[in-house]
Amino acid sequence: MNQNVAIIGIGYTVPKPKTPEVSYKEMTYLAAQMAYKEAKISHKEVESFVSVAEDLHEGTSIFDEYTPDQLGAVQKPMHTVSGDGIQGIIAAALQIMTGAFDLIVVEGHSKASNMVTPTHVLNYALDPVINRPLNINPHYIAGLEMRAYMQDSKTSEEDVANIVAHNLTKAALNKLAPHGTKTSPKKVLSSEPLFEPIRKLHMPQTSDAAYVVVLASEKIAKKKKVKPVWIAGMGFCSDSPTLETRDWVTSISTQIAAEKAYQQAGIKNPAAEIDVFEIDDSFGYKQLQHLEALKVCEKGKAKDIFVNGDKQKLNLRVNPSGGTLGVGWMHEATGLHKVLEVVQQLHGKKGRNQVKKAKVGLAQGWRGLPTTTCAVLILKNQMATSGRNQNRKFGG
Amino acid sequence: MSKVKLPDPKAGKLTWKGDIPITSRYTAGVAGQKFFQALKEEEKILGTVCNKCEVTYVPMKLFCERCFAQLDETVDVGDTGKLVSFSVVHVDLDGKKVNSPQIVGLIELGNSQAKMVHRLGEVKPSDLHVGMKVKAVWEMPLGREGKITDIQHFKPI
Amino acid sequence: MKLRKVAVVGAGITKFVRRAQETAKELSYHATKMALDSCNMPLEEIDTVVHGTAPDAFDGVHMKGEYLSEASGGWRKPFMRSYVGGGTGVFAPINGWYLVASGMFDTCVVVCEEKMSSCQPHPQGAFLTIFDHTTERPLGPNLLWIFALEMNRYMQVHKIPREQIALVSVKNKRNALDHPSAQLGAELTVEDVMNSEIMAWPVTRLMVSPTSDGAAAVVLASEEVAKKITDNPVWISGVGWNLDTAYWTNRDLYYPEYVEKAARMAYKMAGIKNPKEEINVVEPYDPFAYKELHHLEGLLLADKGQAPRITAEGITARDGKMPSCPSGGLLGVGNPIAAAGMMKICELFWQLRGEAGKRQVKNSPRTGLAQAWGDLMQVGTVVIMQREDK
Amino acid sequence: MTLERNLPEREGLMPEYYKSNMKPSLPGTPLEEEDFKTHRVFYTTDIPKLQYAWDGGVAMGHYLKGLKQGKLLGTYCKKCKRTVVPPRVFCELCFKNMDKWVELKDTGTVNTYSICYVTWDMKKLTYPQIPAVIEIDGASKGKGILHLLAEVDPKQVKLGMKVKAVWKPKSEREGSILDIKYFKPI
Repeated sequence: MNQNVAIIGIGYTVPKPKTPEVSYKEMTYLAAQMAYKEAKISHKEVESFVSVAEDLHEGTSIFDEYTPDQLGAVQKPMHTVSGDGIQGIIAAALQIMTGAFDLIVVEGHSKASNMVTPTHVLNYALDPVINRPLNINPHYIAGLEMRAYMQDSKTSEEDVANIVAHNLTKAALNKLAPHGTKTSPKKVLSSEPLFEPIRKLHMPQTSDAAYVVVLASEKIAKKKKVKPVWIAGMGFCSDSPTLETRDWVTSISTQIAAEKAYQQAGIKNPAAEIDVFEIDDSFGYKQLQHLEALKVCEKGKAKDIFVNGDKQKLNLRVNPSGGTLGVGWMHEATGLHKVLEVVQQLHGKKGRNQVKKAKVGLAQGWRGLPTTTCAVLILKNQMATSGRNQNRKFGG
Repeated sequence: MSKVKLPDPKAGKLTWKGDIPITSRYTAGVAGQKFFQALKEEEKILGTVCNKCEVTYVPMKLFCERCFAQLDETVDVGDTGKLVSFSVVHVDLDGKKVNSPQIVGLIELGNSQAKMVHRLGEVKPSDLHVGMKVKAVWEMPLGREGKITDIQHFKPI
Repeated sequence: MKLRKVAVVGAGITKFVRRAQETAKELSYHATKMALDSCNMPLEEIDTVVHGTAPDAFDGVHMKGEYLSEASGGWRKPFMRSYVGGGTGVFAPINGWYLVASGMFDTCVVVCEEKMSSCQPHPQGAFLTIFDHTTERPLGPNLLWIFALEMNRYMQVHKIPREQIALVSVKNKRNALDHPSAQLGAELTVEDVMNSEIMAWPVTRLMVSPTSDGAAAVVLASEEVAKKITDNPVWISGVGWNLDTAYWTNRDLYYPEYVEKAARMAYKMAGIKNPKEEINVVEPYDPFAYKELHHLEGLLLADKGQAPRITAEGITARDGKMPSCPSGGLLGVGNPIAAAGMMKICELFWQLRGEAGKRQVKNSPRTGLAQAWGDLMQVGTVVIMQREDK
Repeated sequence: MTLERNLPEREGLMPEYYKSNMKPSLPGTPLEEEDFKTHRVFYTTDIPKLQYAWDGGVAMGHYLKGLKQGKLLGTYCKKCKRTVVPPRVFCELCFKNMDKWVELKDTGTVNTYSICYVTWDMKKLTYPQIPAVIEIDGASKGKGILHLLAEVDPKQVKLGMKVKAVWKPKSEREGSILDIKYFKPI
């Protein structure tokens, strides 16, 4: 019953800081039209739908109500995962792997610009008895974590600023990254202090966009005569959600999720075997934390890649898009954009941000503050999978 | 990939405003009841201990998240600790600049390795450092309500 | 195609109460722990955790799946929360089913929790925000509206007297007297139900399930693992779910087509050709009295407009041919939204194993069906469970 | 991943507390309102500030503008031969763009209704509200909107009853569903 699963179409609207011209339904409809066209499918063929959404990001309770129409999913199996988009893709892939489905669509969108009081919403995610009564802007959690990480890994504020500048500058070349701008570590360090050690330029800004991803079994992927990108490995995990008992230094959830994904994909040396990484880089330090958890480099060594460069040219292969800092924070859709970037890389369509001959890519998403949940997806294009049947089997 | 045309793309640009009008009331819970009782009446910070996993939970937790045992062994972890991390916050929940920065600390209590997040006070941001010893400053007994804010803040010793 | 078999091997539940002292985390913990203990399963042997819980506005925590993850056994594990409004309680085990059936995981604990009492001044307040923010919310709608509108349409199309609908409240609340979790078990008459306060005509107070705090959980396992855990696994033999359009004022509410589609999907998977004969015990979703009838019809267990008749004839009584809501349902046991759906899964597990004590149905059931419903009268979720043939 | 593990032999053990006849032992501690009022139990409260400004986009933008002008607008799908309200720019059934805007009448038929004695936050009402689904004339059969009925004895409301919108005066309209005060019988 272990099916191979492919992404056969991906549609999107270009991320923008504000999108008053379209409603969330209209935005999603546009992305769906694009995805179905690329996958050469009709909405009627789709057997199951998954959306990723969170009530209070939308301003609607049980938001799943409003998900089917704009996807053509009326009277179809559909459910909502309150997780990152990559978790949504995993949920769909697992449905296909049961053998009961061949074609599934995943949707995620962000209308972050419609939230008038985003920090109040974020605060409402904290433990109501233990943490919330302190009544302090909850971004302090990132401030605490950044300092704890820097302390443990002997990383300096300059090292983190370097990442932020690096990604924002790269993003300036990416048409899909509205927050890209040429900047320097110096500017980052002289930007307004907000949640020290976090400053204004460390903060991911928000964007609006919609993403629709079409997943298919091997049978359908071959029949449709489209360019599939194969899911080679996947994992998701949550560390303790409590501020009191979570690990403040290491992204344990990324580490566990990646172990599982690597095992499935048969990857032993991620830095060498994976060509392109699109990972979460919120606040700058997250990129370092996540790279180490992904075992791309040793603990405490991530900063060196971006200070001195390295033989493996990882500085060019990690977040060529400009990352979350450049593209924007899009709540549940944040991870879906990373998947889009990896798919475009594997199709060789990334223009000035293209990683040469990219065959294997990794997308990693984090659920954002105050969570400890991460998901990892490893994708391979046709070139990488010519001999794939030996090493690609999920499960037992 | 062709662009799909909508009937009249310039017609919209109208927003509708609204909110989620709820009030939330949270019980402290079964473990929390004992924790806040001790906080309020005895100036004590209590935790629960899982001996199997060697973890102390502060505030008291009913269960061990690792092995799922129900915890009944209580321990007083004391009201002093050391700073594991801290953040200096300059803006409030509305994004407005606060008059004087608020400091939040991640504090390891006593020898328990249990951590707690709370405000830091009576200290200048520039004097803070990781590893600094701190102690709880308690609200006057009559001002206490059985809430986490019965500790006003932690201050350096 | 032959699918990987998935069994329910353990179940746990808390009391359902109007307001619980336990925090949402503590409620989740108790149900999870009980489910694990019931099959003697240490947490370390659980591969993945699914949590089902409906709007965040109830518990009053944004991203409450994340908040509840460690309390459901999700510490450093793959943890997934999914929701389909009121249908969540029966969807969560479907989510667990596909995680295990995919072959990626062998064991899964599925937990559902709701703490509605956190929502003040009344949990109804949260329901205002399930309506469309632009076209409906300004009218100040409440949840009773949609139930009353749907019930009225159902009654009028089929010319069903309210007395026949009241019978469901009588049956379920009586059944609930035997349920250890029950919040509102009672011995009532049709007159009591009819004469209780009218909240939103045609709905009276005793036709409405209460708001509740509570949690329930099950442990799922793949075939190989299940057989090592118990001699008495209950197989998930069919699942189905279906979501209709959000434009609910564009549909005829007299019949839940989406429930029928979900049921057909589940029947097909379970190989059930004649549901009326093959389903021996059923737990349809009954947040309001008429909903049990509405759903029995959608599930094809009664002909359109005939569910009131089979109820009056006693077919759905606990000692009838096809007992319906032997647990006491949401009307009697209580309605902590997602946990109430999960309570139905737990009930089938106990009924099919013959462990339901005083609630045990008399027809020694082989196959059972649990169903939930939700959103804007829009979603149907169905699970069919079957005991091991001996 | 886990198939390699050997699970210990099970004894089919069933803990006493989950047997159905042992009512008192199930976890869950019921409280009364009194326990909060008297502060017998510790609790915290929070009134969160959860505010939004939703983009109406094309369909809602048009619809609300229409309401301000005293019109109810729908959209038409040529392929499905359907006129729907509330309007959307896509047909959710055949999944293509809607073909045109249609100005509907402000009259309609009661599809279903209720007589509700409580508000959304469960406050009692002296005069009940009568919410109804009203099929709008000019839209396809069965296509309605949610609104309120008034100027009618609740006992006289029936399915199939013809009703008409009562609009706010032009100067008071703001592009809102509330620009229609309610519907009343014709």
